[in-house]
Amino acid sequence: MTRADLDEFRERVRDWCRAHVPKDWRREQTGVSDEEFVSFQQEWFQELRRAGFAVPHWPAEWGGGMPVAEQVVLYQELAAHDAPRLVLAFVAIHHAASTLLAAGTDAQRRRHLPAILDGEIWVQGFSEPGAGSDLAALSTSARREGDAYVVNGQKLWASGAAHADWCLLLARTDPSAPKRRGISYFLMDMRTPGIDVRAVRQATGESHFCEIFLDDVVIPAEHLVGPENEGWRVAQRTLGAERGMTMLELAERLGNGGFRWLVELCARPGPGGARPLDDPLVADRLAALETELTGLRALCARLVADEDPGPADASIVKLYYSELLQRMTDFGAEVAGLAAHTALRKPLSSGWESGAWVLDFIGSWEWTIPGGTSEIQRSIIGERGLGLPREPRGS
Amino acid sequence: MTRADLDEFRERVRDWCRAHVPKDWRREQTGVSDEEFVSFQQEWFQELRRAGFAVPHWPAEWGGGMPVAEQVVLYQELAAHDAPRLVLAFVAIHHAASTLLAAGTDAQRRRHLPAILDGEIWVQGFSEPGAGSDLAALSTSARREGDAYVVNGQKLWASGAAHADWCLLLARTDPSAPKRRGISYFLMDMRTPGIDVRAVRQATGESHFCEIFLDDVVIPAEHLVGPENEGWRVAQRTLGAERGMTMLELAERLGNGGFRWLVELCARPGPGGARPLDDPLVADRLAALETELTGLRALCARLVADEDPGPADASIVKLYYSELLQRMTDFGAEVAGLAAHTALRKPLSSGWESGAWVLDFIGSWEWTIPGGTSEIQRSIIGERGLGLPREPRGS
Amino acid sequence: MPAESPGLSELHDELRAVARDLLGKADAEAAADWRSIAGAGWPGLEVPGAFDGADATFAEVAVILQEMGRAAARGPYAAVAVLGVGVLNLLESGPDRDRLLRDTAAGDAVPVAVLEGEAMGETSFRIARTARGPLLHGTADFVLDAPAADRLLVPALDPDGTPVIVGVDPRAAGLSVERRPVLDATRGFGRVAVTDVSVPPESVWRFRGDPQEAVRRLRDRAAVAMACDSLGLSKAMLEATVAYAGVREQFGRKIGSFQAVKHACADMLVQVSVARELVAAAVRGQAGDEPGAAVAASMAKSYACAAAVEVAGKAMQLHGGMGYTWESGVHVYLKRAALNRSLFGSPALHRRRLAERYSPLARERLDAYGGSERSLS
Amino acid sequence: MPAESPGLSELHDELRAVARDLLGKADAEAAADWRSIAGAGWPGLEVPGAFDGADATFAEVAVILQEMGRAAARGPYAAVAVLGVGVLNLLESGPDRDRLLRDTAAGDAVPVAVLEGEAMGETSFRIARTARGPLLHGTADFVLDAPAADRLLVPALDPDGTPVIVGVDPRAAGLSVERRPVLDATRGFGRVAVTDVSVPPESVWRFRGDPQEAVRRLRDRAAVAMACDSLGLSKAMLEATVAYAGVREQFGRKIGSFQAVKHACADMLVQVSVARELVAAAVRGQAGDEPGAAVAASMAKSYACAAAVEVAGKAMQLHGGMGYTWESGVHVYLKRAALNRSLFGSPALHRRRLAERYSPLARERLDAYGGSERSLS
Repeated sequence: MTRADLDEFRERVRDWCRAHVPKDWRREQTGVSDEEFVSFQQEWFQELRRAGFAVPHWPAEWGGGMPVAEQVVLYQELAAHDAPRLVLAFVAIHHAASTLLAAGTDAQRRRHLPAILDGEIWVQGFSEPGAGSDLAALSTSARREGDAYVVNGQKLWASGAAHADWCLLLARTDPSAPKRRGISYFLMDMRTPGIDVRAVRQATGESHFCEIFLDDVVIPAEHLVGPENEGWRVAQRTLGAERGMTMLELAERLGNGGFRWLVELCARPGPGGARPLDDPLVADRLAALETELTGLRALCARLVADEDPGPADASIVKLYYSELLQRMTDFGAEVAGLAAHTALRKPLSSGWESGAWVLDFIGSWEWTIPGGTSEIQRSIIGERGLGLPREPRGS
Repeated sequence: MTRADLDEFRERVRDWCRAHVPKDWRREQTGVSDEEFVSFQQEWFQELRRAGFAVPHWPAEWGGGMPVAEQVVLYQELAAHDAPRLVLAFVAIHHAASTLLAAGTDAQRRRHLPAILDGEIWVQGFSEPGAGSDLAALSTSARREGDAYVVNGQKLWASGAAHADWCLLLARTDPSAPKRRGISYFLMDMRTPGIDVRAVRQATGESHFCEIFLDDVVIPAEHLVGPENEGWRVAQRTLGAERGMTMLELAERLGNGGFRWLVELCARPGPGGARPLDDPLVADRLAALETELTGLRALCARLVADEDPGPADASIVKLYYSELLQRMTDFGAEVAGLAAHTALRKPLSSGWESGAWVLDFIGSWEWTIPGGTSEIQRSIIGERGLGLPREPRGS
Repeated sequence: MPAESPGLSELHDELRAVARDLLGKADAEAAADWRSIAGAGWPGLEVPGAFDGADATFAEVAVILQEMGRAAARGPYAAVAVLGVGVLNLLESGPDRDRLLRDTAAGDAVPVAVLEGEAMGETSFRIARTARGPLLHGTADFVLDAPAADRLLVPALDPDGTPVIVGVDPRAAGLSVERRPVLDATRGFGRVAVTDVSVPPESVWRFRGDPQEAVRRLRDRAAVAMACDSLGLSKAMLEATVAYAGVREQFGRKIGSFQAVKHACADMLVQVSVARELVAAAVRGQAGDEPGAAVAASMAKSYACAAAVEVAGKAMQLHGGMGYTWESGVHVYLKRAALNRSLFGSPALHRRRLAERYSPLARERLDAYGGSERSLS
Repeated sequence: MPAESPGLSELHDELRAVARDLLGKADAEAAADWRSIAGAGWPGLEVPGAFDGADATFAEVAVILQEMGRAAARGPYAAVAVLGVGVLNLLESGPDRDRLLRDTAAGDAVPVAVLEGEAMGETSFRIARTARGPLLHGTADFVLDAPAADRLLVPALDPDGTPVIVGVDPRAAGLSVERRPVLDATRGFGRVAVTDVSVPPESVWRFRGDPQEAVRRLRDRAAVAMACDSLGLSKAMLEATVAYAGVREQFGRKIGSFQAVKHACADMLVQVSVARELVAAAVRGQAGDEPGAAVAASMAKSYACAAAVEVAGKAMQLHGGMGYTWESGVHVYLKRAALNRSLFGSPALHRRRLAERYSPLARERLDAYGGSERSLS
């Protein structure tokens, strides 16, 4: 791909964004009902799909096939034009798809990939009350009975479970095997009897996370992904799908639109009448943040371009993004002052930096805790990235 | 003691300082020989002794007996008047004295305490190449032979050993006992045959730390402190003596004289002609540092006033002082710029903030590493101060 | 020296115990009943004995404020005891003012000072002489607990430009108190807008001393109150985190045995310890009206309120997923800490105040090198 | 996109390997012999082929600079290749300038640009018309490697106020180069003082393009060179620390198995990774003379040079007592890192440059909300 080709593609995406990004969606999506949110997300997904922008990272035969360099441009421009994020489809187009493509059967792929394009919503059922950072300690059980498995247990932190059609489920099929060896990976139809979904209210006041209670839920054996008891290895791919291009998209949003929100905030007169921007302390922090954001975006660009990334590169990006997001939203909250505390709701479908700075700051722990806490990431970086010795095991 | 008494005492110390603190000692003590440094220190010690200010923390019968509140005032005023520090006598008047007072025999006390007042210099022989943070892993051996012990091994980080008359020595008397149970505590005459002292050059270019090689060194049994194999417990007191009033003295120097050096630096025009102080970023950092220094001084004042301090209070003070010293000297180095790099030597007998900011910055690791690294202090604070569980042992 | 006299220390322990008990009983979703608070004597702590108050000092109020922070308590206590009573004590004696002090101590009045929560400049309220008599107008935003007040104490400039306090009924015609809901649901704010409210002479109260100085001292009180609250909430968060880390297991170990957790807790304790000393000094400054009171207030406000955000944030992190739930309540503390940080002067603003002292001092130091005995603090 | 073309990447790997070999052989107490450095072709990398140079770009120089930082190497390479050759390449062609370029590539000349190490303002050198003909005067402090130069390239204003370069022999009458010893013993600095040095017309060289712009670009090159050096030394410190933590045992365990050590190393790797990306972008900016070059230079300089001090400091801490010895050599890196941070613009100064861009952009953003497509970077 030549530079000229890419420039042309960029122009095409810009034109598309100008024509298709809904006007005023931030205002309109603040304080809406769940139903309105879901329908807005579904419409936007179909809009992107018609342009070929919904699943650019999928293989061509399933509706994707966009070169990596073009995907980068696409996400840069979507961020620059402050397009809504695909929040609801996220697990489906990334985690579910990558699992199916890497470890699913042909039948599973044919059943689900087109359905996802049509709007099938997925949820991830991994974490449990006793298995957070130590995910392999999960205890939800799946007992084989004839052609099916009977599942019992409880899942936590299942984002969007209330709207989900299907669930990526990890459950223990061999209780006697070592922790990581007895786990299997299932596709679970959320309409199966025995599933009870309860919303958990989060620190931000939102409730997109849910608990899933599983009481003798029957999953046909054909919904097993990969071999029985090999679920941990399959899950490693699913967890990996959170990185790479999705991190690039988030970094572009934080560094492009998000940083511009911040500069805009600083250019508005504060309660005393002075613009924060004219305060050298604020200007210095902005410059430091812009520098770090530029570093983050470049790290993401390298991660997606690199054919053979280092074993901890994804952890470096995840750790750095989450802590930079936290520092940046904290700074936004400080600069915005008391006014920021009156933003009681943030616009749905926005990025992690919505401009409701205090809420964004609190929401930033949704990045430093789940998906491997920052502490876990540092251990991964030290051990896999630098080859430092593991801790002696306590158990 | 009434407020008025204390105020009167303060006036007395001030008058004394005005009359006795040597003029221009900083300039004159920069780049001097070892001999000049030792003689300057001895003279200053005797000057303080004549005023009753050399060992105010000792019991009255040995020449001290100053109330704690007066000691606080004394160190505040010595710091405010930028008096030279008692660098050379430090181990003698603090570690050696507190060990002898707490665990020594009458004979040992009578032999050494007056001698210390007359200028006997002591060194601490605890650390070893294989026993730094893990001090209890020391391997220097002391074998009983008749009325004496024969010592073999190697000590590290013995500050001032080149000038020392006596050494506080930890050596292993029972190699078969658990780590902390087989250690004994000795007073070792540095003129004994078999002792070889070699200076180790430090990061700052100075060489006040030494290695001590011990080759069949004979220590009479009467120089054992406390029971055989109980040396670890005796040492805990000696280590403890580094805290309390000595930390208060250092905090007063850092927060009073040291901070004024820093403000003075910032009030001088820099290479571009502008005063750093007029830069709001510099002013903000100064205010933050002054705030932290005020907190540190108050923590130290509480530590010495508290009759029953918390089990980690000394560690909190040590950790906070060392890291604040490091941050403050780092900032000094940044503000002073290239000119600070041309200060190749710092004035001897000064505090840890001598005004040679780059050297002071590098020297600050002498606080974050020895006497329990910052990492060790955090573990102590977590375990003893907060009651958090210990790590599983690796060995 | 930070030590308190033993008698005082015991009194404070007792106050603290009562407060912890009373605030612990309150419903987390509602403020403790104002009757019980008044019954405990808290609003009247600084009210002179002549008006049935306790003749105590800010040091005792500070004990309650810390406990309010620790409990993330609701209700207008800080606005009344720190600002309301604070203003009244600075005024010349007079029948209305004296009666209001007495009613406040008894729990029968809830007077709140109309202090802008953020902008630290001059009051915007003015008394204008008009044909209809003297009229008050002006606005103030983010006035702490204005919606809960039954009397508003409005700092205003009288027609001669002298700062005075105007006692106004919140239901007066021309006055509106608009609620300003914030993320921290434990706090109440209002925007007070006054348009041509008539000001009878007996409602205009004059300061005893220098009015400018009085207003400055009021702002210092407000700042120290926030520092007390932030210190209390930091302590609560540290304790909760240590307790959680001592029971929660992952990877076959208590998470508190991991250095990543243990050392983070140690850093929290260091921050809390430093904040404790700075707040203690600031409280002494207020209680004794000492010369360094303003400096101590700015140090305590900037340090303790910034540290509380970090401590509460660390608490959320170390509680893991549990800390991010609404149910755990950690968010309540984080929001309150973030609010305290912005209220009554940001850390940067208070540091700017501190830094204003360096320039002349530095010159003095340069002029008389080596002889300076004055500590900066 | 950060990717390089494969051919270039291989060339860089080769350069790097040669550099590591050559610099590794050098005595730690002395600079690598200038003949071997010239023999490796490094001074002439950016010299045009017409003058026997390699016709390469700053990207290749940057590879050497990083390796110099990694080895904490001595000698005037940065001053010559970055500033000397950098200046010469910005000048109009002429017999003396062309000969000097050729001699530099061959290793026969060591030209150093007289750039003030700290103050980033205008040059203080002036050419005055006098009865004795044109005379040069002025001073510059902390001129990198001035004592090692056999030709000084002095940025000066000619009598018309136009910036020019004057080529001066350091032994000329009226010129002094006073050594400025610094704690970082691997570096050489001089204070260059010029009093009435006569300036023959053939020693006054003019810039090809806008002279102001040329001087600005020279300062950017200097800043990026420091960033490269700091990145290289950060990598060396991280590697040394990881190696040490993997063998040193305390409490019966390799210290690298403790989270306090492991997580600190992880943070170092994150900082090094971010610095690497920012430096790569800044080097591309210089090599391709791209429009965002100045911004990328300030980002790289401010981040990489501040990070290097933290990384080297952490290295000293994690090496424990060993790291504090002279013998371990960690101090060499810490001193070099601290020096790099102050040289050619502090982090704060470069951030101030970056921040100057926000004001107009913010206004544009406010005017045309939602439609902006320009990234700030």
